[in-house]
Amino acid sequence: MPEIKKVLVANRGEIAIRVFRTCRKMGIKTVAIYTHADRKAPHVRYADEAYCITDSPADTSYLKQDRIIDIAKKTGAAIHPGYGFYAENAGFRRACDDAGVIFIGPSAEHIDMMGSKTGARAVMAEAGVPTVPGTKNPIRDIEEARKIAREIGYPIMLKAVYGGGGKGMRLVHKEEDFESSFRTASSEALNAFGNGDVYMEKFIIEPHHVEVQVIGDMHGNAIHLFDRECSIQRRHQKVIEEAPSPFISEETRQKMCSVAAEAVKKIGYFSAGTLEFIVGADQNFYFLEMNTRLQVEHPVTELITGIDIVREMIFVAEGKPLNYAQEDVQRNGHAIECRIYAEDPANNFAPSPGLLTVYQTPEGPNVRVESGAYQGYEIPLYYDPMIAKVCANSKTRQGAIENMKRILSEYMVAGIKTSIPFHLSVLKNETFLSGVYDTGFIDNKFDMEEMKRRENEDVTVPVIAAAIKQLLSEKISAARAVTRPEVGDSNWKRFGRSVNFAKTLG
Amino acid sequence: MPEIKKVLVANRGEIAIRVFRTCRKMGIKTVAIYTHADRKAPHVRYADEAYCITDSPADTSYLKQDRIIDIAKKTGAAIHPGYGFYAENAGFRRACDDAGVIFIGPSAEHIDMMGSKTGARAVMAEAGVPTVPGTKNPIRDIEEARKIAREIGYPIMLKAVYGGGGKGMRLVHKEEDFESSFRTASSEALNAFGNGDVYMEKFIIEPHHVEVQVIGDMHGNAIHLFDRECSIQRRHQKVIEEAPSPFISEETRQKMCSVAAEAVKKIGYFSAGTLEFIVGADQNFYFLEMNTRLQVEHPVTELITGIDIVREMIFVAEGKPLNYAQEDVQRNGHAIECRIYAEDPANNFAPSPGLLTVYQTPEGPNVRVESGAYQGYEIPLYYDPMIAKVCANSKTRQGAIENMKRILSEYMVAGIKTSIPFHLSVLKNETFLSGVYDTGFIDNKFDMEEMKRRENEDVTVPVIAAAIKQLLSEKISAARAVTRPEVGDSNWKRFGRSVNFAKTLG
Amino acid sequence: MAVKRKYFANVEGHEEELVVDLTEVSPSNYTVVMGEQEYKVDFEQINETIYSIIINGRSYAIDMSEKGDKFEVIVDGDNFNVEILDEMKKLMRMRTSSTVEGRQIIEAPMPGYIWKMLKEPGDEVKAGEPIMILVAMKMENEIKSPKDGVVTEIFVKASEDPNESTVKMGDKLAIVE
Amino acid sequence: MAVKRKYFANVEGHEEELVVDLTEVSPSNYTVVMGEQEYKVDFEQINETIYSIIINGRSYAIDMSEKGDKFEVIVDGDNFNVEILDEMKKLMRMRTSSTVEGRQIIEAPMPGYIWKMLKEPGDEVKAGEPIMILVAMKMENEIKSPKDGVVTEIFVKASEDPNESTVKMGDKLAIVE
Repeated sequence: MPEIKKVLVANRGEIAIRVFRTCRKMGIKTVAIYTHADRKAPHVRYADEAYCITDSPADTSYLKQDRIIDIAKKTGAAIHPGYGFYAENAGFRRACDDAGVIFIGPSAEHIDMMGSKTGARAVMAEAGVPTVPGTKNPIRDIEEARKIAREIGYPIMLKAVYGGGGKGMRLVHKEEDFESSFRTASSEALNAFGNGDVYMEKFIIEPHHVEVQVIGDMHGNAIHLFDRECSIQRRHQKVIEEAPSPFISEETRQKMCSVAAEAVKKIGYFSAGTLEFIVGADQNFYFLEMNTRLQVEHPVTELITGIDIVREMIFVAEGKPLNYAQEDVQRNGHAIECRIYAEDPANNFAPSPGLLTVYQTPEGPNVRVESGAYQGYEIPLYYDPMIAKVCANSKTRQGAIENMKRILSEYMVAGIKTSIPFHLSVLKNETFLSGVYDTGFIDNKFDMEEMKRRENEDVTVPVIAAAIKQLLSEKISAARAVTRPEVGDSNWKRFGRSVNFAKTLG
Repeated sequence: MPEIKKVLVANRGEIAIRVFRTCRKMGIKTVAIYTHADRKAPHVRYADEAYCITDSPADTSYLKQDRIIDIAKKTGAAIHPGYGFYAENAGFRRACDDAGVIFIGPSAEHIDMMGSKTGARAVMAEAGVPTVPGTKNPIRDIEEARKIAREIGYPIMLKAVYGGGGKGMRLVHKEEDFESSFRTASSEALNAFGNGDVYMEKFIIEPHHVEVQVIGDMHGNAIHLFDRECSIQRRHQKVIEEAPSPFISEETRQKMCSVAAEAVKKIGYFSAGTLEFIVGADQNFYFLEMNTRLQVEHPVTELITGIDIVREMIFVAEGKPLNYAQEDVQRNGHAIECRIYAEDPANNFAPSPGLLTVYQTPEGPNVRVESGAYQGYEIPLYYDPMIAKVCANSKTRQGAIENMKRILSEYMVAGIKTSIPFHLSVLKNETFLSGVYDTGFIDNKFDMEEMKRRENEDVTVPVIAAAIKQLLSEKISAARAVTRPEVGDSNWKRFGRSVNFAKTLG
Repeated sequence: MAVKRKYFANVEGHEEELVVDLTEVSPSNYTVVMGEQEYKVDFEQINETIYSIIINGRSYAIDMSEKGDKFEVIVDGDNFNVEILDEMKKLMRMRTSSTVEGRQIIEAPMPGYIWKMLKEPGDEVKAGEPIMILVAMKMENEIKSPKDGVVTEIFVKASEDPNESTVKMGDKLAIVE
Repeated sequence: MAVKRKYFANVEGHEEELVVDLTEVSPSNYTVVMGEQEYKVDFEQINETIYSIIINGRSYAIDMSEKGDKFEVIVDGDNFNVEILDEMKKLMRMRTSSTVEGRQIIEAPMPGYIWKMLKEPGDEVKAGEPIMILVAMKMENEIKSPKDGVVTEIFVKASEDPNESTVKMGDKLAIVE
């Protein structure tokens, strides 16, 4: 593989800039792509070269495979896909290969392999990674099924093979309920879907979403970079992540991380990837799926290991061996990431695009900000509402939380609403502070109303501020009126005229 | 000592904010003081309370001892002096004690003790710290002097007791030159100052300025937090610092740091302090002076040790023991600080105050920015021109330098000139990159002209940019001319009128 | 000569109307009397929407936007909607406020584009029934009728091409009567 | 209809005058011909002084300030002073440039305040001799005469109180003839 001297990021916003930062540090030239709508996005200016991939402002899509690969070919750049868009797209990867363009990511085969959840689970089970116990085959013999259920361990979930929407599902807590639950589930399924087939799966109590960062090279080396806790989710989207997980025990961590690294080595995976696990209250963990890309939340891992994952991805894509053996990877302290969205948390997280009239990112110690915005930037309507990621780190989890509070208190954004107040509420939540929270956190442990409630009900300060502002505005209008040529006109006439003017505008 | 619940910082700008940051993290309330000229400075908004200490805009001084202590008393705040102003002022410390206000810093006795350089050297010599060998007594007996010179070791420097400006000074490289050098120095001194007395001191070849951060508590504990290299100085002012020193050997570091911690313990010093050493090319080190305050460059030490020095100072002032024993202090990686001044490096570092029309601080990994400015801020004329400190860290020195280049390349400042181009030149300088540079670096190893020289002599880009801007400006004026009521007037008449208007304004 | 004003302040979610006696002592320095309390206020604008306000020594960095007589003020993360009226405006407001009840103007709650139109002028609608769909940042948002009634006017066109149907926050979308 | 302009550009420190043929293709898109070369330029203003300029695919974030026909342009840390004239202005410049030689207006090289006055109107000065002292950020800066001559006018007053003698960058300080 030739050396990579230029990198095109087939992406936008903060992740494009994040990849460019590593390139700039390494002395690698950078290429940005952009749509008409994104002409003023900061990644366009950050790169050494920039190419528009749309023909008109009406087209806001970044999915321009041929054009992107063509630009990479012409400029002599390798392609980093970021996350989303062409990340985890085996077809794009193959097209790069066909065009002789280096793709900074895993092979098409591995992307395909992990693209199907059931396929991925089969491969990982084969490679020795535990998956959620159960059987996908319909239950035919109740005695046989009862025996399997006993092996899996209660509680178990019965699910209709052709089901959906909660119909034909039954949670079974103990063996004596098994038979009756099976009968009702099966009959419900028959009535609802015309087929009574039912299968069973272990039911995970208080499930945690914990993932393991891995990276492999083309020489058969693969290591893990420890775990991340990602259980704080809203509408199945992660909003706060931390490394390491405060919930899992050292023993679980050791097992989970090494089983992940071993499996990755076994399947010959190279570049960065993430194994997502579901972990029960009992610390048992089960493989869910593998993401064959750089994750949004990779910075928390970088903060606790000191390893630049993008840099390693570039080396691996050049065919070089990893710079680290497993024993070189040390954990150091704790890191938390808050995703800052252009959303109004007090209004059911409605999108809040618009012009950033004020944008000051936090400074000081133990901060990492990856942002795709600047003062004066108009956040476009057409893309993901995440405008920045903010990370805090410290020696301890408590220190990282204290730092994050300080950091978010310095983040000044005006012109749009952001999810910052939501994050500040989570950082004060007792369940969050305890470190033992599961994916039901927002639904069960977090009070949305609490967030909207004011810290301070006293209206003195806002009233004084508004009154003075009103006085100043009156003085400005008065001064303007005096300098107008139409001073002689009566107020009523002038009022009438401005109304007419407004109408012709409308 | 009672618990500290509120802190007044008797300072301004970045250091006030830096102290407030730690307070905010610790849940301690904060009090800012400000002059009329500093009403819009960012530290005023960062604090929970703010008090003006001047009576009119004409008074720009922060030296208002009685008023400051009075505010601290009324608000129930302890005082942190920052650096400069009342830091290292024993009188101020005593006044705090008399008023019953906690001072977050060392005792008045220790401030006094270190206030005189000769006194400090005597105390430190007594405590076992090496000082520059020599004798302050005038040489009377040449034979005796020759003997002492032999003990000190050549080269030695002869200096006029009442001298200055280089007169009556002689550098002596070997013993056979001693007598003649002494005679010429003495006679020169007699002619110049009316007194021929001459003393001698060891001459340090290629001197390095290396300092050791220490901190002690009121219980007799004292530790060091390793060393900093501060040899890059301009007009005797530090501009770039790094931790640890790339020049001293591990053996020297071990000796220097432990001798410093031991001495501090011996004299019973508490709070943060710094021992400045001069280190020769031969790795021998000699105590110069002790700073009894928080230094500008303390963040590099915080970055490599993970210890918040301000937090420890607050604990110590509360009478608590240090949170760390010496063996808890681990070095981790390398950190560099660049001081960003409002100065024009291409114009002999002339001050460049003014309005910050654009101010975007760098983001991403491995950055620490402590700044006292914001977009829209007008940097006042009356204070120190340092507007920010930027730190970069990494596992290795080379990594920290690469990070710093990336970081400075993202720093966007318009409206004033800054020292950023100077820093970027130093970061490319071969002597700097080698890690072996002494206090003569800027004079001997750095080419000021090199810095002014352009990276790129091609004028295509600036000419195209300016031409398009000219076209746009012409279009705007044309549009304005069309909408004017006086379209009928001849250009000449209009020109005449605007000149008259300008005159009445003047 | 000191400038003086008497204002009436209403804060959304608070029943009581506050009377504010405001005196400009010098540029950027004010005395405010509210209820029994007197406040010394130092008021400075920092940039487009950020103000530094020091009230009896307490320092606030507040974010404030003005829309006519209404002010959105954010203090330490808390959001307040404040209306400030002088005596004249207060009188006018009392006279007119009771007449517009039956007619509801629907405004865009956020910037976006109108992706789909579900009703036409003349259609009957129930309260809560969607009239159109506004898309912002890939998310669909139903624009619902605030009351039972008839859609009398629609001010916007729907289009799948965002450029043909972009709306700003506060743009009039429709009227239900 | 495409807007076209022919400009003459002079860059400080460069002898050669450049001829720039500029065509506005569409808002923010330009074609520039200089020498034998043609450049496709995409030009966008980002904020007060930062511009994003893409020239034949190369992306630049430049800082540009305008003073009349002079532009200070910073590209990748390099500073350029560029003067852009059209044919008319170029002609006028050629006619007048030779007449102002003898009279030198001294302007403030930085903002600060005039702390001390060393000369009075009527005094003779040598080139390099200080006329007054301007203090900025605690540092004294001598304002020197650019030539041998006589101080004919002084526009500022000195004072130790900064508020009474503040000057902005570019303020006229004195004239030496």
